[in-house]
Order: sequence, then C-alpha cells, then structure tokens
Amino acid sequence: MRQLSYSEAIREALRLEMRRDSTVFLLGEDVGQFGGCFGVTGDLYKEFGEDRVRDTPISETAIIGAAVGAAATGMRPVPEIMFCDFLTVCMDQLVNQAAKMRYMFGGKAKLPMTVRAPVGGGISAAAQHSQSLEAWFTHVPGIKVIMPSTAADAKGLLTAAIRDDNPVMFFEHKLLYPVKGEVPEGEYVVPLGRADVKREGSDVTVVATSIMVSRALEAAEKLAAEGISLEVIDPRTLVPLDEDAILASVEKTGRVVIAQEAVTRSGFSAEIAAVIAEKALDYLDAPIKRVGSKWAPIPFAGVLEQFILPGTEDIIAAVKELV
Amino acid sequence: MAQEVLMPKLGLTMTEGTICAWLKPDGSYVNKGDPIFEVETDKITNKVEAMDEGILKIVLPEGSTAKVTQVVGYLLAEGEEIPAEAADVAAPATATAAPQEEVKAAAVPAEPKKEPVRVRATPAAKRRARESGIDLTQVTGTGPGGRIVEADVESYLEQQKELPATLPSEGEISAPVKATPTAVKLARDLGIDLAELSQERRLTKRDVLAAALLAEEGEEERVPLAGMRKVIAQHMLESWTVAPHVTINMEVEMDRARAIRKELNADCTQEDRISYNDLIIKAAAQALTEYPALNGTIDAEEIIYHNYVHMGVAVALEDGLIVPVVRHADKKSLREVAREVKDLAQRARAERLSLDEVTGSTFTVTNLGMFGVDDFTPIINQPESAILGVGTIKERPVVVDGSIDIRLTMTLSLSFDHRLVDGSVAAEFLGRVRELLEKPYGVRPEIA
Amino acid sequence: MTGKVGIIANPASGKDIRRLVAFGSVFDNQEKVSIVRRILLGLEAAGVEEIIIMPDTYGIGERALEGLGKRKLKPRVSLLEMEIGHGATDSTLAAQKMAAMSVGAMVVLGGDGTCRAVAKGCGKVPLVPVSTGTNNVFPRMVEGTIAGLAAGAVATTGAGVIQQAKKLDIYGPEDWRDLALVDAVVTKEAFIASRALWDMDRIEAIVATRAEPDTIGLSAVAGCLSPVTPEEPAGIHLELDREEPTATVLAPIAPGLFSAVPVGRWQRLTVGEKVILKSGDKPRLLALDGEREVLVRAGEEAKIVLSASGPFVVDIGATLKRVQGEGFFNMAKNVRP
Amino acid sequence: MEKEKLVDLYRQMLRVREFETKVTELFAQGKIPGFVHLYIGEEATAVGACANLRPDDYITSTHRGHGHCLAKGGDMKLMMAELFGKESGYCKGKGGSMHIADMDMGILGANGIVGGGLGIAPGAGLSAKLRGTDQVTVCFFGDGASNQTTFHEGINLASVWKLPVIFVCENNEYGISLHQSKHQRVADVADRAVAYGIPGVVVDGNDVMAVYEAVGEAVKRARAGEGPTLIEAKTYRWRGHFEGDPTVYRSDKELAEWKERCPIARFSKHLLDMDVVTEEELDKIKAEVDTEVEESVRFAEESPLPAPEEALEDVYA
Repeated sequence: MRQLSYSEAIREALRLEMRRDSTVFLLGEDVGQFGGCFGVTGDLYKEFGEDRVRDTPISETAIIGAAVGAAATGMRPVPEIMFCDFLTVCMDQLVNQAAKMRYMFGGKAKLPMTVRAPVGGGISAAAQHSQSLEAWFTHVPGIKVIMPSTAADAKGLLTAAIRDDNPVMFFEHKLLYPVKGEVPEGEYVVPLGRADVKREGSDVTVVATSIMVSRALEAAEKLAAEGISLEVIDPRTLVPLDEDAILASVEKTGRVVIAQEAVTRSGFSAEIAAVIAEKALDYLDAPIKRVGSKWAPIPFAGVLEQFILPGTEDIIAAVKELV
Repeated sequence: MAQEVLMPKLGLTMTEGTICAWLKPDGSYVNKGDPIFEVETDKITNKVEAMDEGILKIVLPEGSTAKVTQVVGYLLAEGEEIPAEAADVAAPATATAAPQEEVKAAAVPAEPKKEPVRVRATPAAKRRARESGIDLTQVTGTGPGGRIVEADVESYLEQQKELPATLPSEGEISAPVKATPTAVKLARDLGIDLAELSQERRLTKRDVLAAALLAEEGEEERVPLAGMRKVIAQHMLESWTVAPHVTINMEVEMDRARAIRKELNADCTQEDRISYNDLIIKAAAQALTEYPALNGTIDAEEIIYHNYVHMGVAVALEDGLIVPVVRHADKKSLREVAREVKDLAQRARAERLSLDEVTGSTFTVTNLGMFGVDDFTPIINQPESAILGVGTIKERPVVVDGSIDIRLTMTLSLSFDHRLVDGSVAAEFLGRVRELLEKPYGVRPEIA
Repeated sequence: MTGKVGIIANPASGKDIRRLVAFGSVFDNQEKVSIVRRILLGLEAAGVEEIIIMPDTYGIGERALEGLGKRKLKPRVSLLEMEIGHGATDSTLAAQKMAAMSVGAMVVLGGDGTCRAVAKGCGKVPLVPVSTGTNNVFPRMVEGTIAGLAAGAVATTGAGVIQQAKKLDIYGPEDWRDLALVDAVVTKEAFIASRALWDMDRIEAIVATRAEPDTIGLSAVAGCLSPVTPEEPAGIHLELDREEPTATVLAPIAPGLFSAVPVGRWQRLTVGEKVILKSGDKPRLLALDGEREVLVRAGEEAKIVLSASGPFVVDIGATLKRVQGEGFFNMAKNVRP
Repeated sequence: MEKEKLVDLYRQMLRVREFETKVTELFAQGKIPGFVHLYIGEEATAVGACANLRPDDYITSTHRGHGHCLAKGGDMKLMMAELFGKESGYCKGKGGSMHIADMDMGILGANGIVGGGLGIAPGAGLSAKLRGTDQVTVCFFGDGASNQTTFHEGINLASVWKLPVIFVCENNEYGISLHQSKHQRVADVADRAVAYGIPGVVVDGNDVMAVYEAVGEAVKRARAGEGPTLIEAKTYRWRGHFEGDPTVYRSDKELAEWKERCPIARFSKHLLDMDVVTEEELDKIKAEVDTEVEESVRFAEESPLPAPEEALEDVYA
C-alpha cells in the first residue's frame, strides 16, 4: 500500500471531506496561504479558496466561537488551534458552549465541529507550546476526544470526526507529522470508540496513546528479545473509550502499563487505570503501572525536556517492574 | 461450607473477650451444642457452645483477645480449608450481629500485639486461590516484592496434586519456613530454630530478636496481661487517676447488731442466715437514700443522682475480684438482700454470673474483715462516687463513761470522690451508717 | 469685567444614527475631555479668574482636570451644582444657572442640538460654540485652545466681537413650544425615534435662519438654492415637490450623504414673518436643527416665526484680532485691562 | 409605519412585560426553581431589534433572555414550561431560564456565560455568508459583557470578515451590582466601535421606535454585505440582577426615574396621542396577553416532570 505521512493523511481526509460536503470548511491561524503552522493544511487553500480555508486573526476564542455558531447553523467547521496549549484561551467556547449546547437545548441543537490541535513536546518549544491537554476534555460530557497514533488512523478517524454530529477534539502529535505509514486510498473511515491492537502479546498489556504507541511498539520489540511479550493497545478515541478491548487484553495478560505523554497525575491514564481496577481487578496479577511526563511543566533545553518526557525506556522499566 | 466460630456478645456492654481456654483440641470433631471455648470478659467467664458441627480449626490461641463477632475459629467439613479471604480481610471495628447470625468477619491476630496476617498477593492470585479453595498463606510468592502472583498459585496447585489427598495432621501443616534474608542470617547467628517460631507470616528480624530475648530470660514466667487481670488493672488505674480519693474511718460498735443478728438467725436455714455484711449493706443502702451525693455519678459535665440504690458487693475470687450487684438494695428487705448476696457470691465463685448481674452498681461495699484487716483505703468502683470498706469485727477495749469496757467493734473506711462529695457530707453519711448499725431499728428486719 | 467663564460639554452628542445611515464623524467622549482640557488652558492663558463647568454623567470636566496631572490651574475651577442625567434639559438648566451667576462667556461643546438647548437658557451671555456634534451648522470646528482664549478674552476684556444670532420660534395652537437656531423641517414621520433625520422622502418643507452652500444638513438644501447668510436679517422657507418640482438641488444633507432634492416653491422670510403649518388628517413631526422634536397632531396647527433675537455668539477671529490690537498678548507690558 | 406593525410592537413589549411579571410571582411562590434574570424595563430593546428580523434570521441571547426569545417568536408556553423544569419545556427541563433556545426560530440560545453569545454570533454570521444567504444575526449582550474577551474577539472577527451581525449592547448601567462607571472608563460602549472600524450608534433603549430604526438600518447594512454594526441601547432593568437581588447598589430614586421612562407606557401614550389606537384597543390587547400568559402557566403546571433518566439523554447527537 502507498505510504503517506501523518500530516499528509490528515490533509487527505480534509480534502476528501471538503469535496464531499460543501458545508465543511477550515478556519484557524495561518491555515490558508501559509498552509498551517506545521504545514498540515498545505495547499488546500488553492483548491478550496479563502472562504473555505479561512485565515483567522490570532484570536482563539473567536475561532472556536465562530465554529460553534457556524456548526449550530448548518455548517461543519474544522477549526485548527495552532498548539493545544492555546486551547486554554478558548475554554469557555469549548466547554460551556460547544459541549453543552445540545444538552442544554434539550437535544434540539447539533454541533458538528472538529477542533484540530497539535499536542506534545520534543521540539524544545517549552512550557506553553508542548503540552498534552487531552485529559481536560475527557472530563467534559458532550465532547469526543481523539488521539490518532498513525497516519492511517489519522485519516480514518478525522473523516469519522468530521462526519460526527458532535464537537470532537482531534489531537495530533507534532512529532508524528512527518512519520509515514500505509494509508488506504479514497474514502477511509475508522469508527470512533474502537481501540486497535497494535501488537498482540501475552505477558503485559501496554495501553498507549498518541506518540506513546510507537514507543510501546519499540519497547515490545526490545523486550521480545528478552522473552517478554507485550500486547500494545491503542484506544485511539479517549471519548468514547473502547473499554472492552482494554479489559479483554488485561484479562489475558494480567499486567498492564498505561503510557501517555501528558503528565501522569490526573492524566487520562488514571481513567484507564480506574476502569481496569473497577472492572478487571480480579485479573490483575500485578499493580497497574503508569508511564507519563514527570510533574513539571515542559522545559526548554533538550536535556531537560528529555528528562521530563516519557520514552521507550520508561515503558520497558515499567514492564520489568511487573514481570 | 466452613462455619465461622465467633467471639459472642455476652452482655450489653461487652466489646471484646479473651479466650481463656479451648475446651476442644484443634482438629477434633465437635457436635452442635458442645462447649468449645471459655470466654473471659472484664466481668465474667462464660462457656461458648458450638453452633454447628464439624472439625474445629482454631484460629486464635488461648489467651488472645478478640472483638465481639470476630472469628476465633472455624468448623470445617472433612477436607475443607479455611476460606482464603479470611486471611486478609481487616477486622470490623464494631459488630452488632448476634452470634448465631452469619457474620462476615476476619482472620484475627494471634496475639493482641501482633499485626493482622496480610498476605501480599495480586488480585488475580487471590481470585485463582478462591476458585481452587486454597489458603494463600500456604503459597510462596515469587512476584515483585515477594508478592504472590497467579503463577505461584498455579504451581502450588501442581504441587498439591502430587501430594496425597488427605487432611494433613497437625504438625505437618507447616509450610517451608518463610523468612526475610536478614531473619535467616540472624537466626543462624543466634542459634534460633526458625521452624519453631510462629509461621503466620513471613518471619522478620524482629521475630528472631524476640525469640532470642525469650530464650535468654529463661525461667521467668511471662503471661499476657489479659482478661480479668487486665480489666482490674485498667479499672483501678482509671479510678485512681480520675477521682481524687479521700478515705475516712469510723469505729462502729456492733454489740446491738450482734444481738439483732442472733435473733434473726435463730431457727433459720443456712440460706436465710444474715451476715454482718448484709446488715452493713442494708444500712448503707438506707443511708444512701438520705445522702444522694454518695449514690451519684459524674457524667462529663453533669452529676447523675440515681433514684435507686444498686449495691455492688465485692467478692474475692481465686484470681481477682468481681462485684455482683444487688439491685434496688434500698427497697429490698434485709433477708432478700442476704439471700441475693449469698446467691451472687456463690455463682461468682463458680463463674456463673451473667454480664448484667455485674454491671450498673451505684455504690459498693467491700469487706476485708475476714482477712483480719482493721481498716484500709478502698478504691472507688468507677463510675460510682464512693466505696465502703469493712474491717474486722472483734471485741476491743472501749472507753465508756470514763471506764474501759469491752465492746464488739469494727472500723468502716469510706473512700469518696472529693469532686462530688465533701468531707462533711461523707462524715455525716458514715455517721448515719454507724447510727443505723448501732441502733438497728432503722434497718427494718420485719420486712423479711 | 468678571473674568468668569462657563463650560457646557454635552457627553451625548455625536453618537447618533447618522454614524450608521450616513458617514458621521465619531466623536468619543475622551476627545471631548481633551478639548475641554485645552479650553481650560486657553482660559487660563487669557487670565480668567473663575471657571464653572457643567457636571455630566461621563465626568468630562473632572476628567479634563484629572488629565492635567500635577499642573495646578490658576483660575478657580468648580463644577456647577445641579442635578444631572436628564438629557438635553441638563444643558438648558446649566446655561440658566451660569447666566444667573453672571459668567462673561460660555463655551459650548456639542452640535446644533446642544447649542439649541443652551440657547434656551443662556440669555444674553455670549457663546463660544465648539463643534463636537455629528453634522453641524451653528457651531463651527475650532481648536479648543483658541476657543478658550477667545472666551477668556471676551470675559476679561469685555472687548469681544459679538453678534446676535437669528432663531426660529415654534408655536403650537396655544403656546410657544421650542426654538431652532438653524432650521425647522416638516416631516411625515410619526415618531421621534432615533431623532435624526436623513430620509428626504419623508420631508415636506424646510424653514431656515441661514442657508449656505458650505454647510451640511437640511439647511444646505436652501443654501444650494438661495443662500442666506447668518448675518442678514432674513430667512428662507421652501417646500419639496416631488410631482412638479421647479428645481432639483444637489445637497449634502448629512455627512457624506448627498441627495437630489426636488423643490417646489420657496420664499425668503423677513424677521417676524411666520410660516403656518397645518397638519391636516395626518400628524406631522417638526425636526429642529436636525432632530425630530415637536409633534403636531392631526388637525393641529403650528407656527414657525423668524426672530432676530437669538443667542449672542462670539466671533472668535474678530475678537482675537481686536484684543491683539489692544495689546492683550503683550506680556512685557502686562496691559490686560 | 402601518398601524398593524405599531400595534404589534406594543403587543410584543406587553407580552414580555406580562410574562416576566408573572414569573416574579411564580418565582416568589416557589413554583420556579433555580434563579431567573428578568427583562422588565428593557422590553423596547429586544422588541425594537427583533421587529426587523425574519424567522430565518438568528439571535444570540443572554442570561436575561426571556425578552429576546419572546420577541424573536419563541413560544411562550414552551418557555414557561421550561422555567418550571417540565418535560414539555423548550429544553425538556435540561436548560431552564438561562438556556432557552429555539433553533427553528433562529434563537441560538440564552447563555449563562456573560459574553458567551458574542463568540457564537459571528459564527452564525459566517455560516450565512458561506451558505450564500442574506440571513443576519443579532447578538444581544450587556454593558458588563463588553469587557469580556468575546466582545473584542467576536466583533473583531465579524468586522474583519464583514459578517452580517448586529451587535446590540443593552446598556442597563449595571454589571450585576457594579455600576458602569466602575467597570469601564467609557460611558458609551458604542464608542468602542471605532476600534473595529465599524459604525457605533447610541440609541434610547427605552424607545422602541428608536431601537427599531437603528437596528433596521444596521440590518439593511448587514444584508447588503457591508458588515457588522454596534448599537448601544441605553436602558435599565427594573428588577434586580436576579430575582431576590436586594439591589443595595442603586437608589429608589434612580429606579423611579427610569420607571418614568417606561418603554411601554411611553409608546402607548404616543400611539394614543397620534390616534393610532384607542384605549379600548389597548385594553383588548392587554386582555389577550393576559390570557396567553395564564395559558402558558396552566400548560406548564399541567405538564409532567421529565423522567429522571432523561438526564442522560442528549449528551451526544
């Protein structure tokens, strides 16, 4: 199958959906002629024009507000927030408006909008451009949350997100943008709420999100040499969460490591851990281990940043504590 | 299904009891209704009967104390094991269920000081153990931190298959010695045999040191401060600490009392005989109705004046003392009081008192006269406000109207709680008791 | 002379719908504060002893003083004691009170509407009107510094060049209703609503005290047809006729808004001459100096009378020239009378 | 303007007034849970503005939204039922007073967040523009909201994209308890329009014709693709910020003066003066409005409460 990068796959999903549905449009800072801060929207501006690939002022509240208003009145906006860190400045529009409109109005409104935002560190962008804030949104009923880890998933999940009639947070990892993978051509939809077993194994389950999936696979490769077999599960969508897939794997292996890039405390890994503890405690043959960033903002200098961020070795170390 | 043997609740106020003796050996077959162990509370000793039949598995050894409704043992069917979860569920803080009700309870510390047996096992290992009915304490953990993992249970099960499927006899039950590396080294150095130490949990350095200490001390006998002794110790200390005691003594002539007693005891059966103590009890009971402060109780910020007199009568036992209660002693006739005291004392010595017969007194009389004691300073039986000590009654020289006369006398020693009772009041009360004894018409024997 | 000057600044002027329907200038209150500040400094330079400022809801006077920082003004400055918050009548009341306090001049910030309100209360005190309104004829654009200086010169020297303006008195069936300084326009509107007037289709007639082609507003229609200067003792009355116009005039009726106005007959008025308005079966609204103001009910009759006894107005340029000639600016000689 | 339209303006204002007055009673009787923010005194603004709108135009509203909803064509019965928390209410009892919406009538919802609608309205405007319709959006907000980030970001976006949005600031002099002079340095929110390069107009918010006229011009401008307008309607709420507010921050005299300027009394007097209507006609309208309000209360009272499990519905589409 042909190879596409993660960002090309996202762009392909956007392109196909914009061709398919004239109500789909993009808006965000520098998404037009400039092609997006990370080049994700690329040349879409040429094909669809400035109306449907709209450059906005640096004005996140306005971006999300406009998306909410447009979504409530028949459009399918796909706003981009340049860094997920900037979501903090438009939280009201997301949390109090987008997430709750349908509910507050007794089900009489529909908010089909997909907010794209890059997460993650690793590029010396420091504390305000490197966070992974996905857990915040998983705490708000009314929002769906997606974190693709591969190019193919990015395409399939983004397509599903755009077609979904709810506000969806679509978190892309910056370091994954150039990573290539096989991506199906043409229409490709990955349904929301379905986890993917990225590698089958028998000794320890690693539930990993976003970039930690590839790190978990690396760890699995290394540990296989030592005779430890990892099963790597990528939930892909955090809300809705495919609990069954995770529980089935935990029941099989009895041991679980949950890996996310966000700081560990109160991260989404805590939710997964709680689900396992509530529903599969009797299958656990070791404590649940979490791997994530240490308790500090993301620092600037590479050496500091690498110390804070979780890597393959952290997963390996966690696994070894369990077997 | 294993039946739990629980520490029963034997009275309104009982919260814990000490197993003073197992009446059936571990592993023996018991029938429903068989007395299986003796319980000693702060007040009494009771025999507990089996609620069911089965093979007795003792969990708590003699001398250990258990909370009410705590599991002290099991009655097992042939080939049955103690349930696995019993090994690690924490003991409930309180319980209200009656003994015959099935109560979810816990394994129990072998001795009060020791920590509960906590088997470190993963949930999966516990589930597997539960499913296969094995006791996790018998399984050696190989997981991180010595945790028992599911695989350990599996390998234990494999081992078990290879052993003969009979119930092991006592002594064979013990698993290989589990001890920390430090404990093993220390035991070797000190010449302690780890196999002789308790195997309820992994042995630590501390256990070995304790064993070594015990070995050094040799002949000296050490017994746990438990049961009645422990309770007496607590009560005495508490009373002495809580109440500022004052003791006053007063000599009482008992010639008239002797005459009355002689008269009353003429033509009367042994059971109906009246002792000096009975007269004193009755006199005190009457006086108490006139001096309510002596019959009162301090309850936090309030003083309770009781409108009845429940007379505690101290009875010495072989290994302690107990205070049965004559309820409404002020309203009962002398003879009724006498009969009741006799009955209570007999049953006290036979350890046949119910808990309610030894609680609720408002005043106590304690008599050391039979041991030749002239006077003493009794300690108040809390939460009462005073206690009357009775000394030896004998003939003594007394100055009467300027000349020495021989009279039958005794000394009454009244200890009172000075928070509640003033010296003058106490003196008046004691004077009133003397008056009633010296002129016993006030005692109203005719009600008998 | 008294050396006492009053300042009336209308916080509400310059914000009406003409910003939306035409291209009215935007005059925010902060700019008014700034102008008043320059007026104060001009008055101080002119040697004025006392300044009285009308209070207002925005606090233009206080803010103007506040903005001077630590600089202490030589003249005594106080706010007029009065109740505020009642719109245009605030200005009328302030003018009355200041006149009673014998101020030597009043500086008025606002548009035609504000000047009209002041004119109802100022009596014979000469005015220095400074335009801050949307489209103005009566007050002209003038720098605040100079306006202050001129007002100060008038108050301290008594040597000002002052002219009495014309006005239009509006009478109802029984009594005097109102006045206009520039124009009174008869419209078919039934509601005062947003006050301003911009729809020529609803206008029937215009009566003006002055008509110059270099102004904007409805008087400009007459100005583009038959000019009347502010000084001459005359006025003009014209009626629109969409059926058989005798002339069609291009006029800037609002800022940036031109209209081709079909005029029927028109006539010049002499002082004292009246125009009778009969409303007929439909009510009419009279817009005075550009604001819908007086309702004439169906069947009622109103009179518009040209008068020469309008407010006194300082000719800024002529005044300053005159006092210059008398050595007003010569500090060495210190010849201020 | 035709008599029919004039009379309708009067009727709409009266509907708001009587509805809100009834709500004060019902709230005091404990029949309406939660808390309510009433529009009494400000009727001319909502009615004057919405009289320019078509059913397919949009509005975004505020926490003080009953007036906007009624004026834009909301159903009084469904509103009252919602206030009661009934199943038959606009939001099935899930929204309450602060979240009433009617998507079919273009009412994009009252909003519990001060300034919330200022973010959403440009989106509705953008939607109309992208779909190529001439629908406009009226965004109601208060003087308090004009200090929120959404005021700046929303108006900036609408102006730079020339979106068909009319921003109507209902300046009622107070942000909850804080007088305008203590929450912003300007007195006229409309002055801020300069900063966005759009017209800003001050109107008498208690004069329904003044609001109607100004918003009408802004709507014309918006439909013509000329972009947004900021209109500031000076008005006053008679009740406290919410029912039960002791209003210690304002004087009785101030309230009395504003009551003198009652938008409904002023307008009806003018209609009578101008011989547009007779007293009898006004009385008849009053009676009809009273009946409508009573019917809405009866409807609300007779409606069932929602099933508790309904609370889990409508979280997602």
